[in-house]
Amino acid sequence: MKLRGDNALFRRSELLGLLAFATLILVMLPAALDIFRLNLVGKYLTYAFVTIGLVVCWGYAGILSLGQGIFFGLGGYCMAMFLKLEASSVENTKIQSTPGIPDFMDWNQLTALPWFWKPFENLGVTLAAVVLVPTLFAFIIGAAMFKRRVGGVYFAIITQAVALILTILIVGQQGYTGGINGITDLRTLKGWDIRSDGAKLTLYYIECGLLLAAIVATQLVTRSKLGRILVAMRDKEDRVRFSGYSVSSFKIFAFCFAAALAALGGAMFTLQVGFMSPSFVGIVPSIEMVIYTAVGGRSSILGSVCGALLVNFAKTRLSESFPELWLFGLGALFVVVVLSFPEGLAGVYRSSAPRLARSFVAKLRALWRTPMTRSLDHELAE
Amino acid sequence: MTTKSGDARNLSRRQMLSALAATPALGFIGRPALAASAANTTGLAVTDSEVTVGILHSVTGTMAISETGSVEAEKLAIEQINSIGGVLGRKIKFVQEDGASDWPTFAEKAKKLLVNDKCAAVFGCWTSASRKAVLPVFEQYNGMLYCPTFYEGLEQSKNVIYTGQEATQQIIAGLNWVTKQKGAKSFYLLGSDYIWPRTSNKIARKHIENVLKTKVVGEEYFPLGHTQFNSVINKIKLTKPDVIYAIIVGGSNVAFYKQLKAAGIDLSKQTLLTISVTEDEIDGIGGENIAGAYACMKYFQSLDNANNKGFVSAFQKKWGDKTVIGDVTQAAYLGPWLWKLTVEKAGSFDIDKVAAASPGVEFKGAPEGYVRIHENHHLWSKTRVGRARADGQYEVIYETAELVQPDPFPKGYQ
Amino acid sequence: MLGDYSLSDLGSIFVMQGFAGLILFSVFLLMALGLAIIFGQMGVINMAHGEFMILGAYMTYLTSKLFETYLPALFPGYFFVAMIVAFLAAALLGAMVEWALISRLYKRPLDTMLATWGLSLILQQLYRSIFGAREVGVELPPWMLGSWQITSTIEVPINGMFVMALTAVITAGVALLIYKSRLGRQVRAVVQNRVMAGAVGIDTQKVDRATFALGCGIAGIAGSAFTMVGSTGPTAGQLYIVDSFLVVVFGGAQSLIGTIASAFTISQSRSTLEFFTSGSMAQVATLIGVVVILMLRPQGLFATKVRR
Amino acid sequence: MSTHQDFLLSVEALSVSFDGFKAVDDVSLYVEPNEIRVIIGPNGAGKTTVLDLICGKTRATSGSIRFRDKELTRMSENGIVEAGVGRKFQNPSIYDDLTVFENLEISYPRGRSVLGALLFRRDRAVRERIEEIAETIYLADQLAERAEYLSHGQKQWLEIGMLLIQDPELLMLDEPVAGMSVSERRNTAELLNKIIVGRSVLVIEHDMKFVEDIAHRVTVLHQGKVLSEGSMEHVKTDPKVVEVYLGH
Repeated sequence: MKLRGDNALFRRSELLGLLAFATLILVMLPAALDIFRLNLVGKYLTYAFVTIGLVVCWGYAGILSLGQGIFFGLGGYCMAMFLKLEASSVENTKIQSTPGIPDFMDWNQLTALPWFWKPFENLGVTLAAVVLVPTLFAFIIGAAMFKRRVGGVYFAIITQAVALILTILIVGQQGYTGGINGITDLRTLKGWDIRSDGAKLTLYYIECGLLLAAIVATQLVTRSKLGRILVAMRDKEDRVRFSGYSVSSFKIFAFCFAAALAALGGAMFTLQVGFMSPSFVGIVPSIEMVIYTAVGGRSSILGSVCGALLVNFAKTRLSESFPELWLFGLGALFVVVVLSFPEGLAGVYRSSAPRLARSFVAKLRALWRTPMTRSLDHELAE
Repeated sequence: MTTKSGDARNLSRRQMLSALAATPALGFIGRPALAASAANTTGLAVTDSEVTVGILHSVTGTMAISETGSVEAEKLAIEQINSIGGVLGRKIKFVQEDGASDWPTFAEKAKKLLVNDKCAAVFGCWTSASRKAVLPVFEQYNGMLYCPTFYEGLEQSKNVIYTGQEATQQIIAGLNWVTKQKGAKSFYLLGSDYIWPRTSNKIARKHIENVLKTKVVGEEYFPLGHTQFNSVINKIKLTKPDVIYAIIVGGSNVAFYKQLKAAGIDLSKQTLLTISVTEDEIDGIGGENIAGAYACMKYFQSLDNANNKGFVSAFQKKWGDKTVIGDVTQAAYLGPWLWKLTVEKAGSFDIDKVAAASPGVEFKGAPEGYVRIHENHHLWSKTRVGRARADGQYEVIYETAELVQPDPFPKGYQ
Repeated sequence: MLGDYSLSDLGSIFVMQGFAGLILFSVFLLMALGLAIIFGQMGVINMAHGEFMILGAYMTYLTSKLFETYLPALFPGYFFVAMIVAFLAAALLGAMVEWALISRLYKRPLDTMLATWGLSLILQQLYRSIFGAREVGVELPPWMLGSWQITSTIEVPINGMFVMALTAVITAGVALLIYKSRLGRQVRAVVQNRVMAGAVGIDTQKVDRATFALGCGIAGIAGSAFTMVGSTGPTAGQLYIVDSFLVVVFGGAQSLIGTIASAFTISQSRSTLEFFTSGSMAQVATLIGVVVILMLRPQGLFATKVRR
Repeated sequence: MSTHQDFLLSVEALSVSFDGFKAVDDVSLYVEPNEIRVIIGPNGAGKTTVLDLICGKTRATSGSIRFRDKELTRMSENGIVEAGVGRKFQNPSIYDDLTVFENLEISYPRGRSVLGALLFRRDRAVRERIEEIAETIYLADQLAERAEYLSHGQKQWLEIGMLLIQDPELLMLDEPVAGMSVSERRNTAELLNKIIVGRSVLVIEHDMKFVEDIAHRVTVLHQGKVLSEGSMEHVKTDPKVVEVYLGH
């Protein structure tokens, strides 16, 4: 019976898409681009983690978060704290009045490492913190909001306010956080120079691996009954509630899941770009990440990844070619996508792909039937 | 707008040619002074007739307000240098990138300028945050950055020439002056909440308390973009400081000075000293709102000397006669000139040679007057105090007798 | 910290702080009013609200230049003309935006947010291309500058009073319009049940357009008024957007009284906290307070309790 | 009359007010196991609010709702469902974006926790149960169809099916035949007659013919208060009822 096929993790078209995407990022891009451009792609892909999370949280569960930058930033900061401590060895910071602490602390007259920096001397703890700290934070926000049934626009605006609060705090507490400059000049990971071209390439592949794993994990979630409950909740929250589900728990899960992915992206960002700054925590990047998702298709995992890639690619190209006018193009892109393609690129693909495929197959078939005569005719005609 | 560097094939052919001509060409002065292979041994975008540099500022986003002037100044300087024959006989060609007021974008574009475009020098950055973001890039890929903004100090790099003043140059002279001239005994420190105002105020406080032996009666910070200052103005009224010391930046300035004026604080009676309001900012604030305030920096548009007159008229001819020129704009103008002088002193575009040749390079034609690059890659410069007039210009009322030594890691102020 | 001051000092500071709070209240209310109409009444999330305000500010700038050049004698009064120009320009742009964008998105309210964000990028770049990246200085007529000396220590800024008066007038106007006028009734009818309103003969399209244009127009006036206290640059609008939304949401989106009360609460607490702590901490503390209260009362301060 | 312990549901002195308006005012109601109780009353009488209060959608201002030995007024909505109370809404409340199969699956009483939902497998037992229910609600052929494309009547049936799969002890139906065509109504009545076996049912309905067909007892609400209660015959002849309701 045809319903049985629904238990498979990927539909055939999705599997093909994923394979094509994997080939693109693992084979084609590394072959075609120099390390500088590849590193840029690596940077774009860090946003893809966020957009995948948004697909679950927004596309499936209908929770619009305008604060994903919070989690991206927290994940990135956790990673950056570890790297900064490693870069601030007593040897490297001899000229400071207190050697062995990060330079910005020294400038702000701190003489000892603050307690919350201490755990980040350990890589294992750091890696755990990268995911756990943002997820825990998301849990607290989510539990507070969803238990009280805050939703829709209200939730979106509250997440914005939280992003703003966090930005002001990070900027204001510069002795502890590096302030508006962020945490810069990160060099090595356990002695491994992350700035070298070789390291960039390795990091790129690690990121691709993580991203593909994230895509599969997200597919597992969305293809499970949980994914269907999220969709059901988006449509008829009360019906789900009165079917015996704790709606708030499911919302908290979706929000935390998205936060964890965003945090992973943030950590990869820090590793690839070599610093982290409060400009990722704020409102503007958070909204932009939502827009990447919208452009790619809010209910398509792969679509959203492509959205992140394409918008950022467009941003880079437009700003390189038209440094003073590129915002027109970007703004227009958002407006047009929202107006004309509510399901984003994935929607366009879904509606036109079958037709294209059919005509392609038809052509192939026609070609197959009369291969010789056709090509002969062709040659004769010439 | 993007330009391509000479491609590899051309280069190798040119290398062959220049190898043939190498020996006789060495002593020859004229065009081209040096073959590309001799003047550039590290693969920079230098041909026999052209050298490519980068301009990296924000032309979009919140910082575009401030950085526009720097872009204009750098373009003017490049144009002028080209009109007198370029650098080592080569015309300067520039690639402009937009930092978009976003620090990671700065890092990305810096990398692009160095790795892709192989720029021989980059003129750019404004905020400390953007400079901190690009600094590792310049150090890793061995580029040369000329950064125009007055800043908090605590930094020094082989790969950066700081054409703006570091904090002590700007702060100490001004505080000394206001103490001596106005008999100031108490100060109220204000700032936008980020690293430059905080560090500058830290230096100011140390100087006020430890050297001048007077006191600080208040210190306040506001988020960037803050527009409501009535509460702090009331606090100022309450504490009645002799001097309001303000390091507020960007759009907040406009709100601050308008509200100050509206609250009845008359700047002709109340001394206010700022290190963050240039003529550029006054344009937005409105001269009538800030008239009477004192600013302490190294350059004012109204400086009365021949260099400056020529600079101002050239600038206004190119960018419109209403355009004003602030301290940072002038410092940005120094960048290409200092680079040209350094390259010619080194006889090479090589970054290492340029970096090594930088200390001691003098620029006598600077609008601000004579400047010289210090060992620490900052500039020796004079510090001046100006008084804002209602027409948006400063009247220069004091300047240090000697050049002030740059001291990015000041002992006793950290 | 108050121990160092004399009693009379404290008294006058108390009064002046009160005024500072009131001015901030007017500023918040003025910037939230347009949004209260657009978001509260129509449910449209207009992220370009700040850019509409800046349009008003630029119009004021242009008007001032025009008067300066052609009608210097009338310069003292130009501000009133400027506000009308600002209102018309913003309302016109609003109507155009409603026609081109918003009208296609009534079924997807959250998407209005994304589209208007794109719009805000475009408008920012437009301002930058037309007026330059630098801030423009709007010159005020002399009578608006300075302050009104009540006692030797108590002074009240005149432009602050002006903003307060303006806010009062516009708030009253909006209240009349929403609760007493035909348009107001129609707007409420359309918001509550679009199909039904259409069925009983309300031209919903016209009502939508008029409402949106009105909200934008008020944003324009707010922007015009803000040239007195703030800066006018291409990106200045972004400064206002979060505060505006918080005021409207905190008050309970549909209630005008709520918006007023919430602007009052937020401004007073911010202004008081600013006096006792620093600007940054005051903003953080106020935001946290708003978030916590919204958590406890998700519908805002003044939402009516109904069977959900 | 039976003792207190025998009631499946005892609503006592239940009140709720919205901004001072008493929508439900001191209502008491006792439902026995296997009883079919119909609540009637004019618009605004508080019928739907009573159901809302029982299933936890609205919180009572005062009073108690006991379901077997549990006090529902203090329980979460999903806790109430798990205790065995099912609720159908007035407008068909189904998930448009999911297929009929998936709609039913979500109501299948297993894997209701986050982890449970994540690990839920669509095994044989689940599939068979869903197919069985689909058969009952006349939707066996539409299992793979998106619920959005069903007719109004089919949507009502689907929602009934979603309740059925939960197998609740107390089933609450809000106007199950409203807006149906004559033939749909006949089918629905038949369906209801099938599913009400072996459980207690609380129905709100306006259609008097339908009420007479199924009701064991009838409660008449008026202005938030119980006006009359008893068999259909009793209620029909109660002069108070005739005056406010049937008389019109």
